[in-house]
Amino acid sequence: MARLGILFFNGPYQAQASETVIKLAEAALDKGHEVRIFCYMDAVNALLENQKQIEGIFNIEEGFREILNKGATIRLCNLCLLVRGTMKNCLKKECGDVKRAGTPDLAKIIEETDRLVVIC
Amino acid sequence: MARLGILFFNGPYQAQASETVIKLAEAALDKGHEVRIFCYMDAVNALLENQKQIEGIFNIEEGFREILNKGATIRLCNLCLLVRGTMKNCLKKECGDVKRAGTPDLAKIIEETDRLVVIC
Amino acid sequence: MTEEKNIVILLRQPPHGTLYPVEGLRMSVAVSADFDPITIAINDGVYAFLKNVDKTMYSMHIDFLKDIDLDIFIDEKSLIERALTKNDLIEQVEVKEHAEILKIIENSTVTIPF
Amino acid sequence: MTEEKNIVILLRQPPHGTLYPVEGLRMSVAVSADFDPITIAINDGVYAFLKNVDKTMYSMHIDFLKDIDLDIFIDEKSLIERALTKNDLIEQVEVKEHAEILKIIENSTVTIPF
Amino acid sequence: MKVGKKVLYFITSEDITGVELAIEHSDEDEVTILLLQNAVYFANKSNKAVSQVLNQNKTVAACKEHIDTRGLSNFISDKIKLVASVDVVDLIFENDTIINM
Amino acid sequence: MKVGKKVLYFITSEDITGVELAIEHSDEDEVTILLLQNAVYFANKSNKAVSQVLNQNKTVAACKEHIDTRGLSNFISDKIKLVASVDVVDLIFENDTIINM
Repeated sequence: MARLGILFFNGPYQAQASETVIKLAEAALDKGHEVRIFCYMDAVNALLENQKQIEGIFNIEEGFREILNKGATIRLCNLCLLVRGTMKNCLKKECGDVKRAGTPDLAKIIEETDRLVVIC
Repeated sequence: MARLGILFFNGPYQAQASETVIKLAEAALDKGHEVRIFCYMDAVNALLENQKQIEGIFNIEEGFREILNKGATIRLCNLCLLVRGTMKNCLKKECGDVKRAGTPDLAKIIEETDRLVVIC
Repeated sequence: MTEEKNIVILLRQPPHGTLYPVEGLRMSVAVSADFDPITIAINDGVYAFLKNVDKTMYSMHIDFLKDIDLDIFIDEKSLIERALTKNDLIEQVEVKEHAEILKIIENSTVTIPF
Repeated sequence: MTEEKNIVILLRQPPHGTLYPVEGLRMSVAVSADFDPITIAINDGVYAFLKNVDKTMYSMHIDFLKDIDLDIFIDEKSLIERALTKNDLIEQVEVKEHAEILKIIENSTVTIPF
Repeated sequence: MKVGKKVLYFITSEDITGVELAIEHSDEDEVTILLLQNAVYFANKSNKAVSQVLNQNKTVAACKEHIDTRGLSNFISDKIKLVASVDVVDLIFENDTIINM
Repeated sequence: MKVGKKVLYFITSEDITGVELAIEHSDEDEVTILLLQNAVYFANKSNKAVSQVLNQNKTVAACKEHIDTRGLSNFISDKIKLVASVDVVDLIFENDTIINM
């Protein structure tokens, strides 16, 4: 039982980062670890609702719903959402422990986890 | 009087592309040229509504509103919007000639413009 | 409309990790309705055509382009730099010397990089 | 909570064209509430600290870090590769030999690259 | 093949390949390389590919605003032509062919 | 300074700098380089930096799924340790320090 922090920067689909984050988080959760994720810059858009399921494409929204369901904690950079106009379209509390946060929350994640990995 | 086609791939803020597109389009429109823009991949998110004005940051939404106002034509890759879950949050017809389109519309832009530039 | 345009779709990024090559091939397919685009892979773009790479997202685009007799060319120099050979690649592509690749790009009207 | 952690914020991308260095410096400021992060510029990241670069988006972060006595180190090797010298940079940063930069990174608990 | 057409390498990405292709571009054409966005860093005097192009009969231009924002004007060769943002449009239409990179 | 700590270079970007830093990393530590995403292309036998690390007393690992998806298994050195996606987690916790790149 250890605590894993994950930070990433990229939005969904264009880059592999969000898929890697989901798979790594899932593996950690399945092994009984705690997972805390911080979405910075474009990464906040990985948590948008209504990402359409398209055959052959790994659905990022579903992936995040699943790891939230398994207990992952997800924090979204507030300012990053604001500037991108995507504040109102993120996954809601009903999906799990996902909420908007400031950069100091990343400091908290670094402090309270045993390892922090960054997925570029 | 010539016709300029512009294609780009990147979303707003993370990369400079959308700002470059706006400035190039504006310069072309001011010189009396016609401008047709195709937003592919993450670039579709450059046209989202409610991008908050933050001091020191060039507001991409405002920039696109301005060039639409000056007569630019903007086409947004339909599938790219769908998969990202941002279909319903784009600038509306009232802002100018902006609409969803398929990739064949880029072929049309290539055919009907004198030069095509790609902003990476 | 205007004079005939030569379109080159240039794939320069690796096939996974980003959506670029997939979207580039989708673009080749799309413009093939109005033009005869030439698809060229250089640099890490050549990795998209390895025999064993997962092509789920783009094999239909390759098949489509071949069905309508459009060319997919691979830059030999990029292959050599990566210690790859023609035999490592799928049959639907054609390896060309760097000088020939350059000539095709030089003669294009529009080059679209992915 | 746990033992003291050494945080290194690594700026490796140029200051304009992407938001990475701006966001990296913002992160240095943010974690400075709980840690003493060291900010290091390598590769094109060193361009962020040229005297004449437009720092509108991040000069307040540099000032903040200096006000609370946190270090911003510049990799000398990266400078030399770009034909730049110490004199081309603002005063708030300190140029360090590559070996020293390596040592700091080696001794970090967490390195966050931007 | 038309001889003597005007070709513009329109380079907006941090990928030196566009400059390398331009180096090998046939002398029969009139070649201009335009550097924009982070590609303007290639204009740094220490860049070998751009130095090589400057020694050929080719023009290297860079977007002035993008150079200025980055504070690079003291670090680039005098041979590089600075083009104001608004004049990039003219350069695009003056050339017959655009090679985007 | 603790001697002999275990350090993981966790490389997920297409930037070879992480590998280059690892080459120069002190011998006192036990160094592992883990390549993920497009960084797995560095595992190609023709890559000089990775070959150099393999000749040092350091471990180079790559995410198996990311190698397989890219069809690279025939093109990488036998000395590279393939790590299943689910086991990446264990590697992270086995090391004392993570250098993300």
